[in-house]
This record gives sequence, C-alpha cells and structure tokens, in this order.
Amino acid sequence: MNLSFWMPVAVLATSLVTAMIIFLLPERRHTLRGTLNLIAAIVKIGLVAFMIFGVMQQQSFETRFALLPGIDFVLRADAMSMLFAGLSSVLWLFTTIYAIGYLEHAPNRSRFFGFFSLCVASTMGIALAGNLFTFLIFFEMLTLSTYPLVVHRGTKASLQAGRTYLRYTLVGGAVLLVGIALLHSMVGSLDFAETGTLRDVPSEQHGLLIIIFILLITGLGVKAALVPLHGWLPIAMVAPAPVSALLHAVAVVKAGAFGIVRVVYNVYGIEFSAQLGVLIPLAAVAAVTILWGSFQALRQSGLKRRLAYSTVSQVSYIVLGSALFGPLGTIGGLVHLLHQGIMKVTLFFCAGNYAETLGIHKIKELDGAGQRMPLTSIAFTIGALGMIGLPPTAGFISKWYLGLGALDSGLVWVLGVLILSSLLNAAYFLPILYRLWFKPVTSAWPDEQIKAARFETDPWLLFPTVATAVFTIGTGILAASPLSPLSWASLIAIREYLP
Amino acid sequence: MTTLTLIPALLLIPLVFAILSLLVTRPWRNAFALLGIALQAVAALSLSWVIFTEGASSTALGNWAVPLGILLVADGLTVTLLTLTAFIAVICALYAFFYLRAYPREERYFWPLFWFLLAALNGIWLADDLFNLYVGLELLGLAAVGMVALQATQQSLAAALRYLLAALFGSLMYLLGVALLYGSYGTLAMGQLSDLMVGDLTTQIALLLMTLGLLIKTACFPFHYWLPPAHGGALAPVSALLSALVVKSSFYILARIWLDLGTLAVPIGLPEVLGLLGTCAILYGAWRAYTASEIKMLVAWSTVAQLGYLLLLFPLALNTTEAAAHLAWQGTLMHLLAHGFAKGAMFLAVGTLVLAARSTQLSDLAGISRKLPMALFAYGLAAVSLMGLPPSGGFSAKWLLIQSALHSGQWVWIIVISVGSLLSAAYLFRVFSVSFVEGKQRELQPTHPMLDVTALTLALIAIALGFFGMIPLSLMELGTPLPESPLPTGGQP
Amino acid sequence: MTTELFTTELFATELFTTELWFALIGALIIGISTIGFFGATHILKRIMAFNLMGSGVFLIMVGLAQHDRGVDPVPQALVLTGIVVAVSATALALIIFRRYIASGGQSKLPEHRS
Amino acid sequence: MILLLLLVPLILTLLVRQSGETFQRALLIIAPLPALLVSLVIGNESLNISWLLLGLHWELTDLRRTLLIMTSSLWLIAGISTAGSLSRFQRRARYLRCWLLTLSGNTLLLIASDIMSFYTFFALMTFAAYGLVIHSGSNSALRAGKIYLIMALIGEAFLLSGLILAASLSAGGTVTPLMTELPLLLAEHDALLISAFLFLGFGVKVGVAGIHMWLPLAHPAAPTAASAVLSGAMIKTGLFGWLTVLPMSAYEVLPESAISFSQLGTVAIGLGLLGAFGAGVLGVMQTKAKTVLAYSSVSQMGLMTLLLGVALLEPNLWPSIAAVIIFYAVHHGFAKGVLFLSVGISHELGNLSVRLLQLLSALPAAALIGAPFTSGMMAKYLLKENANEFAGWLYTSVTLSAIATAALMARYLWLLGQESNTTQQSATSTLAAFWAALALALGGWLIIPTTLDLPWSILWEGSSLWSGVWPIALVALVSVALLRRRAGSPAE
Repeated sequence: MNLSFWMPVAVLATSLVTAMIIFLLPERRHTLRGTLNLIAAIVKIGLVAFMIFGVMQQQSFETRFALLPGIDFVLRADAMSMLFAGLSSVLWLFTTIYAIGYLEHAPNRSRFFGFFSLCVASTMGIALAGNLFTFLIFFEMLTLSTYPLVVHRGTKASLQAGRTYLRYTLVGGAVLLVGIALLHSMVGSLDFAETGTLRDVPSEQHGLLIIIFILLITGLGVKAALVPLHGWLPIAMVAPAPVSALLHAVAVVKAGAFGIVRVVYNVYGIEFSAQLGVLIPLAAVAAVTILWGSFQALRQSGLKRRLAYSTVSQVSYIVLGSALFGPLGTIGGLVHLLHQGIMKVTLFFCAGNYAETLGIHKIKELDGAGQRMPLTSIAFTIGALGMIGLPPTAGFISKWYLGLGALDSGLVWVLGVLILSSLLNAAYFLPILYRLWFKPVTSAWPDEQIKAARFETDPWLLFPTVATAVFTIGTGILAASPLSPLSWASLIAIREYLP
Repeated sequence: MTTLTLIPALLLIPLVFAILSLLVTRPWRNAFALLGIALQAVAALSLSWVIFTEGASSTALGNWAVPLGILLVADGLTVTLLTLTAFIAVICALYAFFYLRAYPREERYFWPLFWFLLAALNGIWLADDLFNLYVGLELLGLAAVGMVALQATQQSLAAALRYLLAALFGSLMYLLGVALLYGSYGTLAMGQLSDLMVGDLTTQIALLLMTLGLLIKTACFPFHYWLPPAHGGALAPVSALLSALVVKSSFYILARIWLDLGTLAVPIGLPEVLGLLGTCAILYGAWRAYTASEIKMLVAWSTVAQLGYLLLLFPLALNTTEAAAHLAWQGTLMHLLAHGFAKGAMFLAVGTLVLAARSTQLSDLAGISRKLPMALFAYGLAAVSLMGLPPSGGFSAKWLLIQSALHSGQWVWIIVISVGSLLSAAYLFRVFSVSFVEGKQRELQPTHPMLDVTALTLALIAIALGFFGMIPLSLMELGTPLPESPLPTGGQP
Repeated sequence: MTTELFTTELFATELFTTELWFALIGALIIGISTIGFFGATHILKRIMAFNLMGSGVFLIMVGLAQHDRGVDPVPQALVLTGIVVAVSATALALIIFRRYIASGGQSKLPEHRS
Repeated sequence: MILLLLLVPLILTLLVRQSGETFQRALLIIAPLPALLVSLVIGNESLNISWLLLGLHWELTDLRRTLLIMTSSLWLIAGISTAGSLSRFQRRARYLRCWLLTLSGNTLLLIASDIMSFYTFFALMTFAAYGLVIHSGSNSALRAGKIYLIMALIGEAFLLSGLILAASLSAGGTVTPLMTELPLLLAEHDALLISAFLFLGFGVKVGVAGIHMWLPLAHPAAPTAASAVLSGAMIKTGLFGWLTVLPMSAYEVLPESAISFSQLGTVAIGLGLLGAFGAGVLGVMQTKAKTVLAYSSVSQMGLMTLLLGVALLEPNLWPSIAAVIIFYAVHHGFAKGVLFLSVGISHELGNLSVRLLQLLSALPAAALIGAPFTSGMMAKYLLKENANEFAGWLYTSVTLSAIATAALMARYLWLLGQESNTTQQSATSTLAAFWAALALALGGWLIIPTTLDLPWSILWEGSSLWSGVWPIALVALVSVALLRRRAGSPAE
C-alpha cells in the first residue's frame, strides 16, 4: 500500500472527512467551520499539485479494489484527470472563501458547508475516476450532494428548482447507467485507456455501439446542459450565488462535459468514434446548443439567468472541441474546460457581489454600478471579454484553438458557429458593460446591505472575485508558458491520438 | 466451539432469552437484553467465520436420520442471512432501548416477542426441510402479529388481525403443498427432494400452492393489502424488523423452492407471471407511496415496491443461461441485504423524526433538517441505497440484476428496474423537499442521540455494501443452491 | 355384513382407494372453508373457517401419506405439530379480536365495514 | 526590450485618479512621448518572448516607424489640445482612461507582429475608442457610438475568421504563424476568400465605401481632439493591417499567384473610386464642418483602396505603392489633424479673428488638395505616377478626385466661418497645439524619413505645378460664383 495507492484516496478523504466533521459541528461554531473548510481546500490543492508534479514525472497513482465480480473501483491520476482535478481544487478554494463571506448571517450553514464539501469530494472523484463505473458512482453522488445546495434557501421557488433539477439529473443518471451496463456486458472492463478501448469490437456490433454512445452522451448531456436537456440549469439559478458559481462553473456542468470528453477519448477513442461517424452529430448538437444558448441569453432580463444561458452555450464549446477530429480541436476543447470554469466563476462571483451588496438582480438595475463597485465591475468586464473571446483573456485562446481545430478536421461551418456565437456573446454582454461604465446612476440601489467602507464590499466576497479575474487574464497572457493550462492540454491531446 | 455446538446455539440462545426475559423485572430488563444481543451477535459472527474458513456444514438435531430427524444446514447463504439478521437485530435492539422509554407498557412484551422473532428467523435460515420451514414460518408469523399488536390501539389491532388472517391462510396453503409433496415423494428434506423431484402434475400443483401461500406471506403485489397498515402503524423498531427481515424470510423459502427443488417442474409462464407481479408491485407501491400523506405509510408502501424487485429473480434465473441465473441470484441476494439494512435504517430514522415531531403527517415535518440533521442524514443515506444510486448496496444489486437481464437478453426487466428506481427517487425525495422548507416550525421534542447513531450505522452499512459487496457475494458462493443444480440450458443464449 | 361389504367392495376398487377418498374429502373441506374464509366479513366466521381449513389440510396429509410401506410415523408427527400450531394461532386470533372489540372496533375489519 | 516602453500609457491608465486636474493634464502630454521617442531614436529592433501570449513577437521596421512617428506625434498634439480644454470636460477620469487605452492600443498595434498581440491591441483600440466617441453623452453621440460598435464588431468578426483561416493554412497549425508570414501563406494557397475576409476586416476600420457609415457619424460626435486622432491616426491602422497581411508583399517570391487575387484587386479599385467620388458628393452636402472632414477622410481612404487594388493586380508595382501609401497616410494624417483642431478652435475663437483662422486652415486644406510646395503635391504626384503605369483612365480619375477634395475643402472653410463663436476664450495650450500641428502639416513631410527617394525636382517643374493649381482655381471660381449668387438672393 505505497504512496501511489493512497494519494487519490487522500484527495477524496480531505473533503469527505471535512464534510462529516462539519455535519456534526453545531451551527454556532462559525470560525471553526470556516477554518476547517479553508484548511481542507488548501491541503487538497497541495495534494493535487503534488500529483500533477508526479504525473509530469510519469509516476502513476492508482487505487484499485474489486467492487463487484468483474467490476473494479479505480481512482487513477492521469494527465486528463489532473486537468479537471486541478481546476476544481483551485476554484474550490475561491468558492469556499466566497461562500464564507456570502453566508455571513445566513441560517443552517453547517448543512450548507457539509454538502459543499461532499460536492468537492464527488467532483474530485469524477476527475480521478479510472473507469466508467467509478465515474458513474461519483456522477450520481454529485447529483445527491448538489440537490440540498440548490434547495438551500427553502423557498417555494428553490424547492421547485430542486425538483426540476432532480427530474433531469436522475433520468440522465438512469440512462447513463443503462448505457454503461450495456457497454460492460459487451466489452467487459470499462477502464479508461489513453487512446480508447473499443477499437477491436467486431464490426457487426458497431450498430449497438452507436446506440450505447447515444445513451452515454444523453446521460452525460443532461449535466453538460446540451440543448434539449438543459432545462434545469436556468431554473437552478434561484440557488445562492456560491452555489450557482459552483454548479455552473466548476462542478456539475463541468462533470457532464468532462464525462463526454472521457467517453469520446478514453472509452471510444477519437479515431474509432470518427470511424463510427458519431462525431459529426455530436458537433451538430454542440453547435445548436451554442447558438441556442446565446439566443436565449439575449432575451433574459435577470443577470444570473443570462449568465446561466451563457453557460449552456459556453459548455458546449468543450463538447464541440471533443467532437472535432484532430489534436487542435482536442486542445481547444480541453483548455476551454479550464478557461470557461475560471471565467464563469468570476462572472458569478460578480453577480453575487452585486446581489449581496446592492441588491441588484435585474440587468437594468446595473446602471452606474461601475462607479460604486469599480473592482467588481472590472472583474466582470474581464470575465465578459473572456466570454466574448477577446484577447488577452483566456477565452480567446480556446476560441483560437477551436477555430483551428475546426478547420483542421474539415468542418468549416464550425468556425462560422464560433464567430457567430462570439458576436452573440458580444450582443448580450456589451450592453451590460455599457450600463456598468457609461450610464449614470439613475435611482437608489435596490437594497444596499454593505456600505462602501475601506473596500467596496465585504473583503471575503471581493478577494476571490478579483483573484479569479486575474487568473483569467493570467492564463490568457501566459498561455504559451510551460505551466499554463494550454501546454497541459496539448500534452494530453498528443497522447490521445494513435502514434 | 465447532459448528456442532454453534448451529443449535443460534436457535437456543434466542429461545432461552425469550422465556427468561418474561421473568426479568423492570430494572434488569435492559441489561439482560443487552447480554442476549451480545451473545447472539458473537454466535452469528463466529459461525460465519467458521463457515468462511472451513466451508458449509450441517448437524442433525439429536442426530436422527433425515426423513424423521431435523437437519440444520449452515452453508454460505444461510450464514450471510444469519449475519444480516444478527446485525439488524442488534441495532434494532439498541434503538429499542432508548425508543421504548417513551412506551413503558409496550416495553414489557417487546423483548420476549423480539427473541421469538429472532429464534424463528434463525430457524428458517438454518432449516433444510420443508416442514421445519413451516414451523419457522408459523412462529415468525405469530411473533410478528404479536409485535404489531403491541400498542393495542384500534388501528394496530385491526392491522394485526388482518396480518394474522392473511398469514394463517398463507401458511395453510404452504402446508397443503408440503403435504402433497410428502404424499408423492415420501420425504421432506430439501437435499433428497431436489434429487427425486420430477415434473409431474401433483408436484406442480404442490409447488404452485406453496408459492401462493408464500406470496401472501411476502405481501407480493395482489396480496400486499395487509403490509402497509401493519408495518406503517407499528412501533419504529418493530416495523424496521418486519420490513427488513420478516417479509424476506418467506421470499427466501420461495426462492429456494423454485431454484433448489423445482427447477424441473417450472410450469411454462410462471417466471414471467412472477416478473409481472413484481413489476406491478414496483409501480403500484411507488404510486401509493407518492400519494401517501403519512411518512410511515410512505416507507411501508416503499417496502411493497422494493419487494417487487425480489420477484424479478424468477424470470431472470429460471430457464436462462447459467451466467444470467448466477448474476440474478447474486443481484437478488445483494438486494435482500441492501434493502434490509436500508429499510431498517429508514424506519428507525423516520421513527426518530415522528417521535420528535409528535406527528406522522409529512407536512408537519417542515424544516426539520435544521433540528435533526443526523436523523435526516441517515434517512438520506438509506434513500440513496433504496433508489439504487451509487455508491450504495442498492446500486450494486441493480447493476447485477441489469447485467443478468442483459445476459439473458430480456430487455423488459432493465426498463422495469430503471423506471422503478426513478419512481422510488420520486417518492423518497418528497421527505427531503419537505425537510428543507423554511418558515413555520413545529417545536420538536428532544430525542436521545443514540436513536440517530443506530439509524446512521445501519444506513452506513447499506452504503458500505456498495463498496465491499464482494464479501457477502463471496461468502454466499460457499455451497449455494444454484451452481450444482442442473439448470436446463434452454432459453436465450 | 352387506353394508361393510358394500362399502369396502364398492369403494375398494383400484379407482377409489381409501387414500383417494381422504384426499377428495379433504380437498372438499378446504374448498368450502376457503369460500367461507374469504366470503365472510365477520372476523369470528373467518377464524372458524381457518380452523376448518386446517383440519381439511391435516386430513389430506394423513390420507395421502399412508404409503404402501405400511404405517408411516412422519405424517402423524406433522399433523400433530400442525394441530398444535393451529390451536395456538386461533387462540391468538381470538384474543386480538376481543381486544379489538374492547378498543371500540366492530366485528368487521375497517375495510369491510359498509 | 526598448519596445516594452510603449506599454507606458497602458500602465498610466491605472494611475488615473478622479481628482488632480494638473496631474491629468501631465498624463495627457507624457503618454505619447515614449512611443514618439522610441520611433525617432531606435533603429530596427525586434522583441520576442516565447512564453507570453502565444509567443509574443514585436518588431520595429522602417514602414512601421514612419507610421508610429505620425501616430505618436498626432496623439501628442491632440493630447496637448485636450489638456488645454480639460477643465470643461465632465467625467474627466473616465475620458482620460479611454484616451490612454486607445492611445496604447493604437501605438502597440503598430509594433505587434504576432497574431494574438496584434488582435489584442486592435480590439483594445476599437473598444476604448467607443468611450471617446460617446463621451458627450448626447443622443446623437450614443447613436453614433452604437453604430460604430456594431460595425466594429462585424469588422472584428471578419478579421478573426480571416486570421484563424490564414493561420490554419500553416503546416499542422500547431505553431501559430506571425502576421508577417501570412502573406506568403495566402499566396502559396491562393486563398482568395481568406484575403477577402481580411480585406473586409480592415476595410471597416479604413472606412471603405459601403462599410464606412460609422465614420461620418463617429468622428463628429467625438470631442475635436479625439476626432483628430480618430481620423488622422486610427484609420491608418486599417491601412497598416492591409499592408502587412494581404498577399501583395509575397509577390516577389510568387509573382504568378497574383492572378488568383485579381478579382479582389478589381473590387478594391471599384470601391476606391466609389469611395473617393461618392464621399466627395455626400460631403459637400453636409451642414457640419467635422462631418465634411469625415467625408473627406473617407474619400482620401478611397484613393488608398484604389492604390491597394492596383498593387493587387500589378505584382511588380508593389514596392513603390507601399511606400506611397505610407507617405500619403502621413501627409493625410497631419493635414486632417490640423483641420479638425482648427474646427475646435473655431468654437472658442476669442480674440483670434475668423478670417485669420480660415486663412490659416486653408493652407493644410490646400495641401490635401495637392497645392504646389506642399506634401500633398508630392503625394499626389507619386500616386498619379503609379496609377499611370497601371492604366490611363486611372490617371485621369485620380486627378479628378483632386476636384472632389477641393470642393470638400471649400465647403469646410465656408462652414468653419459659420460655426465660429467668439464668446469663449480657448486656452493657450490648445492654440499652441494648433500652431504645432500646422507646422507639422506644412513642413513635417520634409523631415520624416521614408524609404522613398522623393523626386524633389517636380517641386519646380511646370506640369506638376499646373496640375496642383488648376483644381484649386476651378473650385475657387465656382465657390465665388455661388457666394455672389447666395449674397444676391436675400434668402440668407
């Protein structure tokens, strides 16, 4: 039981143990709960960093034990899992800090932070899962641990949102389970392999493989908010800001997209999926989602709902990237997995700041907010420019590689979709920036809770927002440096293709 | 302590304690019961350890020969079920210590009935001949009816009567089947019967009658009417024991009859009919649970629904390939275990909630997640296993059943299982959405923390089954009825 | 003399052996009592129907089991146990019924009440 | 590493504070200095940092230097003039931040030669300029800003798709090519569609006919100093984009590829002509001096598009045309800068008489038309020389365009008189900026280093003198006739 066995378990344990302890903590022990959360997050970043460093040195970390006859529970740290694990652990630290600040006087925080840590554990599990079965286990655990967060406020609307959320995700989970069961009965072991495992399936079973592919993608598509299955995402906006930041930027939506990436690359293998001809329809679905999401975002008047629909469209970039046959498309998809996370977290933090400090929920109430809350508005501007895909933010890098990948794989219309969606993003983000910076303050703030003392709002809320904004710019500017997510994604992409 | 002494000990301990606990006066009762539980647990675990190391063994009581004497067999399957019973009994007893403080009058008669129930269960698991099973069933039935009628309120007495009449009718049908079998084969020992059994008309009739009787006692779909009031109305530890163990024993006998003895005599269409009954149970139970307004009735109807899954064993295991049958058998056993632990945990957790809120109405439980987080967390974990969501034992069971359905190419059961788990999610999450409601608060009575701890331990075992499913499955392999029985290799590839 | 001749010959042909008669009569009793058990709504009637059905089953058990191997002790033992169980079950049913009436319930189960 | 100095204005934007007018004035003046110093002092320098953006590569070549000198000096002059009238601005901090961001975008753009940094600064300049356009906050300014932004976005979309398509042509696409390598790529793959995208992408910024609508709206809406820079310097970035990206520069290597770009060439010539003359006609009918100037910019840029078309069609003409375009751009920049500033001063005449202002601004106007002894004459001569080599009718059309410009200038001068009001006193620094701009416009072209060997002889050659004078004489006659008729009828 050397280090390589216990390291993945340790990463999971940091949040599982914290969750258990926090559940037991009485409500009034705020400081202890906060410090416990922060320590857990920092320890997790340390462990993940150590593993990333290890993976660079081709060291293998794997936990494997038999779960059922013929089924193993596998946690493995390969390059792809470290990409997602890295993103989650870093963004988690910021979301935790933000949540501590956000829920300053809110009731039942023990329950909130307990499920919050459970969510981390399941996201880490999804990242580290070594085969489809373990992935499914943590995928469903994620649903269960995010439901209480969605209904945390206990109002009628949040309960309705929770019910819709469950209806979508549980049905998705059932479809996924049937898909995986079919695949297991056909192929046996479901371990992820660098270039996919299904190449040597006899050709007469390819029809069934396509059906299984559709089942898997539908199951995962619910969480990845592909168009017909995204209904839960805008409704779940009723949850508190750290939860919507968590749901839409780091955990749930990313889990779905990451799952699709895993299925396409590590189960089917990109060459085999291209041979099966499933990539083009997948790209089509992703393209439809991108455009549809952007159109819907245009029509929203609520700030968070507009961000939600923007997430629906942005996540499909990742799916689009994985559907483009060629290393460039892969790099684009993978790197967007990170970039979208960072940018979307920034935007949601800003939305949360506006709501918490000035009580702004509607876009038209944002007039002149740039004056009153300059730092948050600058962060929002950086995030928005990132979403539009303007350099030097990280968004440009992923759009650049997705464009190149589209041309490399011969789907020129995909470039058209990318450009059109950038224009649409501009169409629904620039008016907000216009209101922030160029409009004078018309009426009093709807509900100004936090007065502008030394900082424009509570430092707990401000620091993560600014930090993630700096991250967005940083990953953009330092894109070509060896440590950047771009180089890590290219490292993965090269391995995904047959030599 | 060889198996020779251990196996009868498992029967003797509960019987002795049953009688003595009647005599013990009030202050000593808890200590005495604790001693009994400890002994019982030690005996069960040591037997399972012995079986695990040395393999299956059996002892003849008073070593009389089989046709007349009673043979007690302890193979892998029996030991797994014994350990299940021991675990649940120990935890329900611990729960009962603190729960019955609020019910002094019931406490006096709870313990003797508890021990009789335990004796009957151990008797059924260990028995290897049909008539001994009949005796076990009867003892179990009477003890269970006694427990249901403990509170002596009008509803509980009506429920007890209804349960008793149904149980008696069922056992008589079973006895009739036994009589016919004895008439045509001259022996009742399972081992000999399975070799002699031939598929003629009388055997089929006998087996059908026994199936009818056992279906009534397992409260399967058309005959489920007595279960919800009985399990819903009873005290929390009682309903936990009933739902987790009692209904399972008659199913266990049904499974052994068909898979062990009557594999040759399976009339065409029976497995499919049983499968259909199971599906109807899942759907009807889920619908009634979804519309139940009382939380205990919701959980009781959930038992009716979950029992439907057990019936899926027959279409998956009879006249299908070897691999499919084996997977189905493993799946069913895993479901038996997981449902036992999860339903036990859920009834205990719900019992705490009802005790604290002083009302069984679901709407009165608004916002309890703030006051009773641990009880709700236990309920949550149990719900996860019942819904068959990973990482729980329920999920492994669902996975095995789906695999077996895939191997035997019967698609319909996959759909049934998936839809069933979604429906169970629908009604189980009702409690959650109520518990998260902020706003009006009923003031809650303080409850003993041990109530939560026991419920949580059972729930955690149900979840742990998901991770350590291999242990019971490998334990079960030792001398299971299935592998060596000559399965017809007909049916789909 | 003629009567038992009459009875034995007529009924002693291969077709109607004594065991078959026991089985037939037993089956008849079970049939009647099942109808009674489910037809009746009064609980007392249902308990008595159960007793009748029990004796029918015991009749079959004794009748069928008289194998040509001569006297067979096993069915005797089974029937004895069966009778003991039936008696104790009826006792329990009656007590619960009495408590049920005492606690205000009518003589019918709630769902049978019109 | 010196080139990093150009990042100074970007850093200065962070220092802008709400209060401290003097500090803000200082910022306005200091900001363009580093760019000016670098362009004047530093030789051909290049800077590449592999780990920044997607491999940062900046370089300063002769072509870029001349444009950088013109741009930074124009920004300096505009900065001085804004500093003068700063006290009358509301929301000074926001205006100043937009000013500095546009300035840094404009200057850094000229030295950036890797795709990502070029696109970054191009986008930065475009979006920051929006702040300048809508600064006055009036409805017409907001409407102008909206149209400006929408057309800019469409331009950016074309540009981005063009760049991605071009970059994908390079081997395997894993290594992102430099801007300067694109022409070769385009030429090798005969990528007509991609060049068309790039042409349109930069065309929006240049104000090519058909996609110029934002220009006559945005320039007048902005404060005068800002519109001077908008018209003078920022339009030229479009030209610069064309010169670096379009495949003409690869013709020496692959002359035969010119055929595939001939359609684009003809379209460019057509648009150029349409722009030159159409803008002239529309410009004359305008009622505001700054709109007339905007239309004159559109018409001048029409000429540039014309020249570009010629370069696309004739491979061997390219080296001279490139230099001519740059020279013409510089000449137009300075002249247009002065004219805009004079409009600014006309609103705050104070003791300066209207007639004197009209006379003074007539000089750069004449330069624009191509009057003798001015940069205009030299620029026009070079332009006609190239046009003549291509086709006879082109030569005549270019000369005719001089009339259009002259008409516009006359209209402008007349409007200048109308709009002048003598109530306010313009600050000394705005006047100083005007004089400096005037000096630059008239003499600047002599000192600015260009790769061309200017044919000094034409200055006193009869035919070129006459070709410079007759358009002015003709328009002067027409406008005098018009004035007398207007003075005669009492409708005034």
